[in-house]
Amino acid sequence: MTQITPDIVREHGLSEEEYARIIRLMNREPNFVELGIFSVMWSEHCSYKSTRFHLRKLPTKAPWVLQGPGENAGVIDIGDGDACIFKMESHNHPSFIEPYQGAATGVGGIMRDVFTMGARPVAMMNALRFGEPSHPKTRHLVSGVVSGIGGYGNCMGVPTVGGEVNFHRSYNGNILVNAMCVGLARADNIFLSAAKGAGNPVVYIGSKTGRDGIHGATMASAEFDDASEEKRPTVQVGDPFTEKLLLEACLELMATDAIIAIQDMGAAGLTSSSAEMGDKGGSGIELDLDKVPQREANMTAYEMMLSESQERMLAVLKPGREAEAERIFKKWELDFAVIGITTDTKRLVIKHHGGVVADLPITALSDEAPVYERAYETQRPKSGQPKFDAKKSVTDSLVKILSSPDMCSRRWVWEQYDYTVMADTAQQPGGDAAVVRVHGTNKALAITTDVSPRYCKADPFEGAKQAVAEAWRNITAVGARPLAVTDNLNFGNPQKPEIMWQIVAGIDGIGAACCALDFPVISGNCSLYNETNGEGIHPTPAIGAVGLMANVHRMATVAFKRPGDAIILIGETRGHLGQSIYVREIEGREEGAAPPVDLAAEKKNGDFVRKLIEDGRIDTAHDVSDGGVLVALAEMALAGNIGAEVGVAGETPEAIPFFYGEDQGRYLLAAPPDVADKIDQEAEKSGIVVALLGKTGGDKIAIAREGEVLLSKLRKAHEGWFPAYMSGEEVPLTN
Amino acid sequence: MKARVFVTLKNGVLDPQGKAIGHALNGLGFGAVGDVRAGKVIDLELHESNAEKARASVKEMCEKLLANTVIEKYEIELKA
Amino acid sequence: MKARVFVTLKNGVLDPQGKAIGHALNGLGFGAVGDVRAGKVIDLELHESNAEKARASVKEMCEKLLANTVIEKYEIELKA
Amino acid sequence: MKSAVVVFPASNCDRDAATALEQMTGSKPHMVWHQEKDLPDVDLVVLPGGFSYGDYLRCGAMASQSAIMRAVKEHAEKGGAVLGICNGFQVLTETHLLPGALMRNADLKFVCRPVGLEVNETQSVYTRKYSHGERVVFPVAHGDGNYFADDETLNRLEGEGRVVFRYAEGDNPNGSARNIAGILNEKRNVLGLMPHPERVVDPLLGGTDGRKLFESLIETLS
Ligand SMILES: Nc1ncnc2c1ncn2[C@@H]1O[C@H](COP(=O)(O)OP(=O)(O)O)[C@@H](O)[C@H]1O
Ligand SMILES: [Mg+2]
Repeated sequence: MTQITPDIVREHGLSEEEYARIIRLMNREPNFVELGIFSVMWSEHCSYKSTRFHLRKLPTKAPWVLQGPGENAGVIDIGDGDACIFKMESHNHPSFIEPYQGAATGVGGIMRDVFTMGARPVAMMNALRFGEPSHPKTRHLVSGVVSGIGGYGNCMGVPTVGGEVNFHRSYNGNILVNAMCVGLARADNIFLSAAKGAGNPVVYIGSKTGRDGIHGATMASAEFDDASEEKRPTVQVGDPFTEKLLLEACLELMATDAIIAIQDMGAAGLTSSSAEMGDKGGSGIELDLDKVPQREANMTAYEMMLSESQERMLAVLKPGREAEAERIFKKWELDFAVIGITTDTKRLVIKHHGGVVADLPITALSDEAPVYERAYETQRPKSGQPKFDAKKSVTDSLVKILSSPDMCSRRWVWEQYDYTVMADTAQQPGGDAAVVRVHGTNKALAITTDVSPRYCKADPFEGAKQAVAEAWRNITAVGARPLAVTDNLNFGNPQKPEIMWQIVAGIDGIGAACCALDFPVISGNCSLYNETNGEGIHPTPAIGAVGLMANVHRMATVAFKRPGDAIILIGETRGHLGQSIYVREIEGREEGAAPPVDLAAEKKNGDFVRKLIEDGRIDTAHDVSDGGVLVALAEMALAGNIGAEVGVAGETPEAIPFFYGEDQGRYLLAAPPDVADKIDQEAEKSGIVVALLGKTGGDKIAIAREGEVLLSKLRKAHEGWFPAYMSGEEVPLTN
Repeated sequence: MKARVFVTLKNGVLDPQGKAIGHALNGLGFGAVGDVRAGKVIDLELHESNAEKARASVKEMCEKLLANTVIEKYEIELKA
Repeated sequence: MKARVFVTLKNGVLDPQGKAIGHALNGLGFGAVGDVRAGKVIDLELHESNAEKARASVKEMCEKLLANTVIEKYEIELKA
Repeated sequence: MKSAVVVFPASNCDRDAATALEQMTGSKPHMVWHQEKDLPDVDLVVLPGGFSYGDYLRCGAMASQSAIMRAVKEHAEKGGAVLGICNGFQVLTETHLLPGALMRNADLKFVCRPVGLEVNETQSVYTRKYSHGERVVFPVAHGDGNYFADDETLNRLEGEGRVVFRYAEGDNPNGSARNIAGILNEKRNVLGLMPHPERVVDPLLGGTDGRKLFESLIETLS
């Protein structure tokens, strides 16, 4: 067996101190297989060693939370015995190396996290960040990532109903591909990963093991440099067909009571699945690698333990139920093998070719994994309000903003995803939150992903708070009650004190907002070391959120429905232009303070709006976010193909800050004048800032004293950029 | 001059398509079929009569576009 | 014995993929590229040592499954 | 009307088809696994959308070789109704129950969006409730819907009134020959189409234009 040298230890991403800790825990030097196992289990990706300490601060409980962080995904109670299971996860590094397969396997991985708990996936989301459009790699990456997400999700027959796309130079060398999966299960039939009890068979299900992505988990925890494109490990290729069979087979097995524990094989495959199951169940696991279905000849124990071949699961069954399970997996033409047994030793014992090749205490891999309270250096958040040229045309700016890469329509993206399969998509991409009916009922889930990285860069605390608030607001804007959050914390190198500060402040911001909004975090994922040549990405704590709507027929959409409706602005407008889209796109500067979020006002305004929708008084609502009031208004007009006449209202007489400021906690509503008047009065009585901006109608947006612009012109601007940019796309060569 | 380019997955890279085809062929009663690998073939017409130059140019096409060298390898065949 | 099967579109059947590849190659500055056609290559391992029999069997596979003879034609190459 | 939905490995609109059928007919269809050799006694067989066998090799190719397809062929030969939607249409061309082939979309991309269709033919058990030339909107969701056949076949299809649905002028999502979206076999009992009528029977989901297709079937087959 390979001699372990300091170089080998380093190549495994372990520090000298960590290696010394391993020796202490083992009471001897590890062998090569054991070193490999430690390296993946102690990687940032699996151990959360830099963030664990801070993640503890997040609120994770509420009466409706059935399962918080710690399992494959979080679970909430949505009434009537139904449960909703969801999680978001990153596949950033693999997608940069091989965009199609990286994104596809990201989708496959997050789906397994959800269906391993007994849920049928019912909706997918994706939050994508690419480098600037002019960067030579960007177009190719966009093309590959989007077709990879579609290629996998479409084949699975799960609708991809929304997401986000941003472009910024901070992602030039480090794109972000975060995928979220939402599933439905019965609350009394949820599967966990604790392999309780000794003497139970450990079974392997799904695809055969090959030499795929060995060291993917350690790679995801290391910085890139220019040489790493050469040092790539074998990239995993996704097989959505097998995953679809695996999904159906697992759900069929889960309808029996044969399973004690089940867990997908994600990063670090067999190693992390077996160690985690043993750890959670307080038991030991003994595996015989000769029994593992193998795709390639002469695989070593090291390779098998570290392989990241996709579409695989590990389960612990009740003794005697193997044949029943095998019958199900054979029907679905999947590999099935009993590869081991649970023990009472709390050790992970790996046998190969008749000998023991690894034998280590499971707690050393989990509980005893290092946790770092890394040093951080508090920076001063950006402050101040940027200057602007008050003479610029408000309407010309609108055209320009709507056709900018970050603000234009994402139709080019979502039309490559099947968003209507499963016949429950009540609100398609293009609205505030996707709405997916719970099959066979009248209730529905509202789903969104949000974060504004430019705010987080300027002020990680306020930016992270804002991400949560915006997600909450998007769910509210369709008329649903926000229930819980999953997060995907994408940051740079935590060993740099200024980055560590972003992480700490970001987590604090999420915590503050989630507490105030009663919006617990039930699952999440950290992706650190998103840096290239020492340059970190914008801090990007993406928030995925789910809400519940009791009656899907009482739902609001962004589209104007009728001419003659009054347009109501809920929430206070101060004209905050710091870090705004306006100043970036029109003045060409990224400047000023991130907009602060007043969480109390946020909650008050949102609860007010939601009630109006629930009561069937409002069917048209849109939250005000990127680009401010005028952009939100234009989106509503375009969606309904009905124009509007509006003017500045309230105490901010200046047009540019009024229309383009990004003050938080605001909504635009539209309703017939009599309804609107009542709402106006009720809002004032409740102490909610409210203003009537004008009315819907016509084929243009007309702004008092500022001019007008035709919807057709706005539409061309809004729909034009993405297809035009991508027309230079290379062909996606598929079979 | 004509060129034929074969683009196939590198050894060790999972080939879901080949796997499914093999499985289907077995199911159809072709028991003698073992491993199956699927790939692409691209036929190019080139306005270039110098074989040396043609090959160099096709190689560049493969590297730049035709093959995804992260997971695929390629072979080039030239015909006059 | 090994067999390599080429499945390509019949002449006259439009080939969007080939066309797109040609277009992209031109766009990348490969001006000398004329017509491009894209097809599939399928490599089969056969537990059969008799070439005659192997060919007959692969032909049947092509007719039954590997090619859609409404739009595609196929060629078979055997290697020991 | 009694109906069955065939389920291939990685069919994924089987549930959608079943839900629509149940909603429209009031009774649940039989779900038939591809390895079955026989069909239950039904009036209508639906081959649903999806990615049977991952759509590897060619869409619908491997599914066309399934055991159940022999029974589906017999059902069709006896005049029974067979409706192939999306992947089901691809299976029908691969089985040669319908002529031509469905190739990769002209722009090589998967496309999901509502498309305008024209009901081109009402002389069929599938479309008698529509009026001739009626404009409807069904969603499409496919990567390989580009209908191809030689000119002779296309002329014949048109001459015999077998082109049932066409994409509205300017709304062809895939480059399909002569804007063809759905065709009948010679006996007019087998329909294949790329757009999804089963996804537009519920007003919540963006329209009810697909209802008349099922109502036509119910009226004729019940
Ligand atoms: N990657 C994507 N996939 C699918 N839909 C997307 C994607 N990116 C954006 N969308 C959709 O486009 C719309 C606009 O996105 P965004 O501007 O981020 O919305 P919001 O500001 O309401 O969060 C949303 O409906 C969103 O779901
Ligand atoms: Mg929104």
